[in-house]
Amino acid sequence: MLIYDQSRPGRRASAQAPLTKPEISDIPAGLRRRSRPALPEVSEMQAVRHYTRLSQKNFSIDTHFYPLGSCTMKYNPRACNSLAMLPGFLGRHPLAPDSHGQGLMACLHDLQEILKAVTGMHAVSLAPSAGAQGEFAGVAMIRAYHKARGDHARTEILVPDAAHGTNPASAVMCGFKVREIPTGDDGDVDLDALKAAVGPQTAGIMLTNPSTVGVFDRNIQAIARTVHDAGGLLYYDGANLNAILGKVRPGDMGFDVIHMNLHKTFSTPHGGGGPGAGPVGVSPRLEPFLPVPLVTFDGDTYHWQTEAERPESIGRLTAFGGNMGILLRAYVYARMLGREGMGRVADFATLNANYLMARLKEAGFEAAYPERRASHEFIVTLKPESRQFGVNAMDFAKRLLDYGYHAPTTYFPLLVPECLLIEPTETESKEDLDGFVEAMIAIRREAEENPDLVKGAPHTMPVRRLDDVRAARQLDLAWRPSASENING
Amino acid sequence: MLIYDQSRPGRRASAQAPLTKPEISDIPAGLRRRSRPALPEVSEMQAVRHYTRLSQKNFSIDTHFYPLGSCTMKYNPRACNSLAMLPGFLGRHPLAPDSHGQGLMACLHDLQEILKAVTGMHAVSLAPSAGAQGEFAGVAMIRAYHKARGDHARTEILVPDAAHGTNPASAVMCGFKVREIPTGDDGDVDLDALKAAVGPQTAGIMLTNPSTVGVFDRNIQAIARTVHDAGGLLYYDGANLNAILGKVRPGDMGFDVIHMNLHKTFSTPHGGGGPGAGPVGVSPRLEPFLPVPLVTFDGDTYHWQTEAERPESIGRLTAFGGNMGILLRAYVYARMLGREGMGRVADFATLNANYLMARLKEAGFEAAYPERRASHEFIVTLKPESRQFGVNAMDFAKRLLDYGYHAPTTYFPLLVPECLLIEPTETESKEDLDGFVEAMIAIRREAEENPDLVKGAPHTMPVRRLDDVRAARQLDLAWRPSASENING
Amino acid sequence: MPFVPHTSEDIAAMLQTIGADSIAALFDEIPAELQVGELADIPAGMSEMEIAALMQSRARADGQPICFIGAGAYDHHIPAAVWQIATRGEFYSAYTPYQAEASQGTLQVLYEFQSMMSALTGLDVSNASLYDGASALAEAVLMAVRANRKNKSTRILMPKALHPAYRRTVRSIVENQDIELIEVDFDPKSGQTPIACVEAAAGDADLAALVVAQPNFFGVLEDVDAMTDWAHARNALVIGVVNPIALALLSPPGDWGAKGADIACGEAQPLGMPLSSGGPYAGFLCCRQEHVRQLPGRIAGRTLDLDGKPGFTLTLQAREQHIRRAKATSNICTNQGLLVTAATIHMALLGAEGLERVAANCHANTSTLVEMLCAIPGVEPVFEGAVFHERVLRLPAPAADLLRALAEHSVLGGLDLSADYPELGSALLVCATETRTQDEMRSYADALARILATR
Amino acid sequence: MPFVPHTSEDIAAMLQTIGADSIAALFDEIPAELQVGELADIPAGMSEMEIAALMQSRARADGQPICFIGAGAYDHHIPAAVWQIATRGEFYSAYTPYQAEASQGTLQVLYEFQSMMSALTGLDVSNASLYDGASALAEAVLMAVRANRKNKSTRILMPKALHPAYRRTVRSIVENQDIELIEVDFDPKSGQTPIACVEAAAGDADLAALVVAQPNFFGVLEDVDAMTDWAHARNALVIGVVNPIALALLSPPGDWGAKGADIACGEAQPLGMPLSSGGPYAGFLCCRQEHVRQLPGRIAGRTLDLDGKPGFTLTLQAREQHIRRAKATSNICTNQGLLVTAATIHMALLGAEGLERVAANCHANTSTLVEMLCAIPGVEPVFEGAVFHERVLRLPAPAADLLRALAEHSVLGGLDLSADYPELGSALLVCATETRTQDEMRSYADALARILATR
Repeated sequence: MLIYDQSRPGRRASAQAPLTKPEISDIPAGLRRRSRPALPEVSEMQAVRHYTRLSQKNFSIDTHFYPLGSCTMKYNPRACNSLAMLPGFLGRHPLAPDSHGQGLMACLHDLQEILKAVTGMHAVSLAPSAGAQGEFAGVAMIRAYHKARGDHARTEILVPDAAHGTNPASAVMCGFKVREIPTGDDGDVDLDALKAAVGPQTAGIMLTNPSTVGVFDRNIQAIARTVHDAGGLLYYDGANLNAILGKVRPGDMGFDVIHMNLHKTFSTPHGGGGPGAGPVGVSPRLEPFLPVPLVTFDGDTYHWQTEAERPESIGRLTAFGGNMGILLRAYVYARMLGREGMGRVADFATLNANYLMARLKEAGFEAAYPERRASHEFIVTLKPESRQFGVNAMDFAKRLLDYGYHAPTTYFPLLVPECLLIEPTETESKEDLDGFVEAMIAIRREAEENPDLVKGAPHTMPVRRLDDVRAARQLDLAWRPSASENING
Repeated sequence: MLIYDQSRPGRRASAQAPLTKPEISDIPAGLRRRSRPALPEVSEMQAVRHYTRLSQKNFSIDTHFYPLGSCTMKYNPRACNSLAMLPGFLGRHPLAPDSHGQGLMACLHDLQEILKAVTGMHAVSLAPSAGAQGEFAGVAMIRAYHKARGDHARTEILVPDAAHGTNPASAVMCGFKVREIPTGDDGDVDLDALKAAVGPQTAGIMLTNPSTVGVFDRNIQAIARTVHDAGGLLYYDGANLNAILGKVRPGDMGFDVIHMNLHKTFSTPHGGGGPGAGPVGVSPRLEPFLPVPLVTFDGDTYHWQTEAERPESIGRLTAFGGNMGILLRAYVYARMLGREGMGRVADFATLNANYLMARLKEAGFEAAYPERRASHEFIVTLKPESRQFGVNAMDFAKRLLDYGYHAPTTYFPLLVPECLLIEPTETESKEDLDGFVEAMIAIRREAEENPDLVKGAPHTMPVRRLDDVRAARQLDLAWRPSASENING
Repeated sequence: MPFVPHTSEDIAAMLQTIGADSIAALFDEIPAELQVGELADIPAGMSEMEIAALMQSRARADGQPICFIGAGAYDHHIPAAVWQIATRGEFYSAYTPYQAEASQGTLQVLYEFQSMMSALTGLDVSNASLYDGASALAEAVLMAVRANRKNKSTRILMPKALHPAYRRTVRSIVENQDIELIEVDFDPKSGQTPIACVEAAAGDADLAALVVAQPNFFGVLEDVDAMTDWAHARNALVIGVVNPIALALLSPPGDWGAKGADIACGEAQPLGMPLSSGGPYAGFLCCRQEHVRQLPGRIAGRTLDLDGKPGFTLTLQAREQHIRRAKATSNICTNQGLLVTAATIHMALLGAEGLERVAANCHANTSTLVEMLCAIPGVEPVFEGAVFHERVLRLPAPAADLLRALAEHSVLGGLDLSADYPELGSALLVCATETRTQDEMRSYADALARILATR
Repeated sequence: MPFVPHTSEDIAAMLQTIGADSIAALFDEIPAELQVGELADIPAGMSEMEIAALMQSRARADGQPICFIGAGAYDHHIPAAVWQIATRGEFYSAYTPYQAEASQGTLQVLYEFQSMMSALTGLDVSNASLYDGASALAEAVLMAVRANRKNKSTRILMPKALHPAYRRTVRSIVENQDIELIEVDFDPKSGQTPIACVEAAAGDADLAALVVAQPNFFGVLEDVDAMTDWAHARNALVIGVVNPIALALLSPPGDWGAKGADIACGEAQPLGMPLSSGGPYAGFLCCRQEHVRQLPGRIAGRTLDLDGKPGFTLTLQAREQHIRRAKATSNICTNQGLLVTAATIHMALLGAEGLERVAANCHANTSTLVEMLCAIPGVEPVFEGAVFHERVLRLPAPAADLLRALAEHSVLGGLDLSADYPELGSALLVCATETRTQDEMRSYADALARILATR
């Protein structure tokens, strides 16, 4: 039932609006709205009940295990939420003077310092609103760097075939062409192919390490040398930073620019699809180009630097400079972890992944890179099950929902057929991992004995499998008074 | 699964406790604990996930319609929660000086004034923590009044047979004997029986008006005269105050003392069984006996009066004088209603009840008092259905759960067989009432066609009908390391 | 119309179904002369925005002074998760779990709470809460009178070193039932309640119960073993009044003396409830299995459903007012369900190790504070006994004056005992919980030193 | 170990299953010389209690001044229900709803949001959010270039009376894709962007789109009908930049001119998002049906399940980076789901009538404030055009100085325009939302009068 279905003309949550409605006489009639927008008219309780009940239809970290590869769905500490929502922080206008923001800026400056230290980068800007915007900023800085040097020939960004889709998309948004580099059979980037691809047209390479195939690229130093020698820069996609937090630093690996997904590694909530935060860190040569604003500290006062003070900056990415509330959450989390906690994140994320891989292998599932250590995630390919029982990775994924587990990432990376990319994170217990293995074994047994049960899954969710083709062909993207009758059950 | 089932020795939510544990050398070993208490050892995420998932097993106002007679399960505005939990209120120590509590006390004093105005009483104390404690306080004041006058013969409290169980229980806690007065066939108190019962032994009468049979006692003025003439006092049980808020005042009806259930009429949350608040209001002659503390205002400063300043007070009922956080919620609610909103509560609570009664009668259900106006609630007796189909009121109640409706109050009041006491409250919409009627009709059809379906209900809850006899005979009231194995599935 | 969903069409249709002309007609059974018009003394309605502004300014006015008062309510850290979960609509706006099948969440929480309280107190069973610690003691007293099968006495020994507000509350609640409360003096040197004083107060008559507070109001630790054994020897039951945080360190009532206390009660506020000017808090009440049918208040039990699956339900309801009416163990009905939910989540998050750390840090902080304060000339401990996380200090000037001066520095320096215990002179009860920092304690001591120096 | 549940038994058992000696061994594929030791520059871990104390003191330090700044972020009342529900774990900690069957809550919220935004803007379809209003405009610009089928121009007309931060953001995001941003001047008298200025800027070459801000940065209302018709006559698309609260009163982009705007975007912050120093907010982006495949960002659609029951799913994913990679409409991925949840609940609670009241009250308050301020000698409006809920005032002294003096009275008096629009002299953009009281406006005016009088 839609909120619109509970709407009746004249119904209102009347405590929520001002009690009076002044007459407006100074706005010309021609500029006024002629009819009321079709917004729902409901009581406060109806709204509360409707959205409370809708929420119960979701899986979430607070209710379910979520082994989503490359998404780092770990526990979001509740203190991060309440401390970021203190009235002093929530009430501050973005254009308020620095004097009314020293507390906030102290947190942001501290966070910049922590991120520098844990990534080994020289400087950090917190401005990007999410990973993809961080990628955009990073690549834009690479472009600005070459341009500032008068090196206009560098028109190409290298991207491994296992990369997240945002990598090529971000490169294109910065006006680059994308060249794909294949992944070798062992999961590492194909070094020979890379060597053949670099040249004077190479602006840089975008890499995730550990990569999305769930292994740490052992040749990272050779890769860095190859690209740097060709005059290109190295971009680090921080999506998998959770795997190496406090163990090895992108700056030490030779990266010139990185983004971090604070909603992954620093545990800010995914919120059903954001908000995230995608700070960027850079080596000294890229510092002038960092997006604004940046927080500086002169030992006494914090200050927000903007375009005027940073003339070479690639500029601003949002009107007011970032998802402050998310940065505060990440800051609280980082301080609770502290220096010793950072490394433990990687330790236990990696322990959980390797344990889960070992258990699934033991149970007869096929790991994509069985000879490698798992990083914080690993790939299982269900090609054998698909061939034998006609039950594919998506069927397994949907059936897992019935067992109370969110599906792993499915059909990504594209280079492994029928794959599940599994990332348990450090916050899950051994019992939960064991439960997941039991469910996988049970589903394989079902696939063998009753494949239709699995192919028809899920059976216990609020809806059964949805018709995506119909969704895309018979577009129904907004409720309308008339259209509603057709489909609403 | 119990939280204990997730417990493992050494597991901890380590951000929650101090990082260090100082050695204690100045407490003699003989007074120290010898072994650790068996508390669960879980991670923070495990606790969050466990209690979040448990919460989802509940019905609640935020998720379901709850037509629970005499319980006034109406919408609890969310602002009441957040404004009562402002840090300045939450952080105040109960023994902090008045100078650090003027804001709180202003709210409490305002609330006292509002409650006086809406009930027509002369003075109000907010001290009682719930309705039953309000009843205790009220009856204790009646006792104190007679005692202060040297009238020691008054040992009896009159209570109608339809009264809430707390009425006789409270009277007994105050050292009185209880005499029951029958209800007449029309739902009003049997006036002749009352006249016969009063005498020099009568300390007072405890009445709900409208009563728990869902009608307003038309003879209230005659009752008041009868009891007063006999030297007794009138106690008003405010459980049903929602029915008459802003329409008629207990003070005007002749009551000497009343309690109010703020968690009913003033919409503070029921919280799965409290906290409530049960302020008492009195006529002038009972004012000296009010429980402490009371908030006074001299035009400049608010002040908490305690025993020292109120020597005739019946005293204090809790260590620190009341459920302040609940009083603040009720205050916020009362201010949002305002003078015009109070009467609307009764208007629409009554409209909803009469509409629902009319619809159910129309559908062939038997109202207990079909010739009377419903107050904010009414009784349906399922005696016909029980006789015809062998499906009783409890079966209907349980089957309603499957239809997404909380059961009405069942088998209360005791004087109507197979009864459902139904109170829709003013915050439910016509559509929800209609849905409830449809469900009742559907269940009666099921009772006719497939009685076992109804008798075996509920079928869609986390558990099916529970064995209460086993619960009382094979007491299992606490998890223990060994006992747990026996029953846990 | 705030919180009313009716449209004018709804109203018309509903009145038609009822067969009434107007809403006013629905009140036609109420004598006309009783009906009221406008409630002139009540202010007009406010929007949420307006009341929010008012409440925020009032809350700000109360400030956030640094608190060194304990005395039965303690400023502990509360994990953010506790209230974020407890205020979820499904807990916050649920009714008492009488319909068990639709209330398994609340019922299981109650069962887990009972399990945890039973573990902390070392007693077999717990109820699912009472209003607060003081009223829980009143119920414990009434319960002891009912439960004592060795005599029919209504005499209860209550130490004077028990919280004065508890003593007053007990008196208010039990005095109409002919219970005799006998005060037991304390030793002015140790602050303890020695057996000699207990015997002096008891005389030779039968006793229903002896109340033992551990720690007592002064923070002082009583010789609970001796008191328990003495009471049992006199056929009196033992009611322990305990602080649940202290129980992480101290011997639980179930272990006192040779046979253990019979009943334990106390204030659950330290388990995740904000100070909140005194409430809502929650009382707990535990006892040996043999007395379970005398326990007042709600009790959740584990049982099986029709399919043999475990589930939870309120049990032993035959003790309660809604079944037993005038013969119930108490009139208690709605009490502190939501607080119990918070306490349960709090204990799950802290665990035994966490509670122990909280207790040890509070105790150490109070020791540090006492040391700092006693370094000021004229300030000294009143009692020499061992304490838990609270201590009484004697001051060289009237406590009330000093507290007033400290409050101007936003320091609440402790509780002035002169009204309740004039015999102690200018005495102050101080407490520094785990939330107090070294800096805060230092600034309290500095401020007091300055104030005393300039007098 | 905060947030890690492993016991030492777990670790040993897990390592054994893996066949590794230690956790460190799991990192043996990482070149030894790259592995780091202690991160000395990061402070030691804190407990929740400690970080809470730190954050509380920092939040308090920022104070709660009375805010008369608007300029793209507005201090509106937010119903308490909005964030109490939005922060429920099931919304707060859920992932992007790629697994539709386990995410019907979030998906239906997105669908309802799209429905509401489509209703407000008068356009056919809406996406499910972008980062903020400014980046939404950048995406709208890129989208317009792709969507304009009448020409292949990359020239975009941008009014100078558009928010300066929006203009800067658009430049940062689109400049690497050879988009030409052409600035259109405003009329110094009216503050509007007249057709004459548009034509002067446009020249004769093809245009991809004209950006129309309603109201513009100065609060001034543009002649949107004329601008829209002009652009369409030149085969340019029209991108409306609108304030959702204003849309409760003003003609929606879908109704502008003869054919309506093609695209509308803006900042959803006024719909239930706290000021929060600038974020997280959410951008919205709506368009006519014909352009739907050029929309960037996530879109939820309603469809049927295997049983023919309605349900919701992300649709048109072929536009997005995770499918189309380098050929996607944008690189956008995670953006502002939780804010959309809040906005949806907010709009459901306010409804059209509520939003209209908010808009009317803001507008009336700003009028009152402007009247009070303009009663001070030397203070006067800069523009004569009609406005919505914001106005530019000329001051008789440098705005920066006056704002600094006002800030000492805890009044944030508005936004100094001198850096961005030096041609306006000492100009201040002021706004008083519905949350500002008469008293607050009075005290602002009194303080300004005093400050000016004593200069």
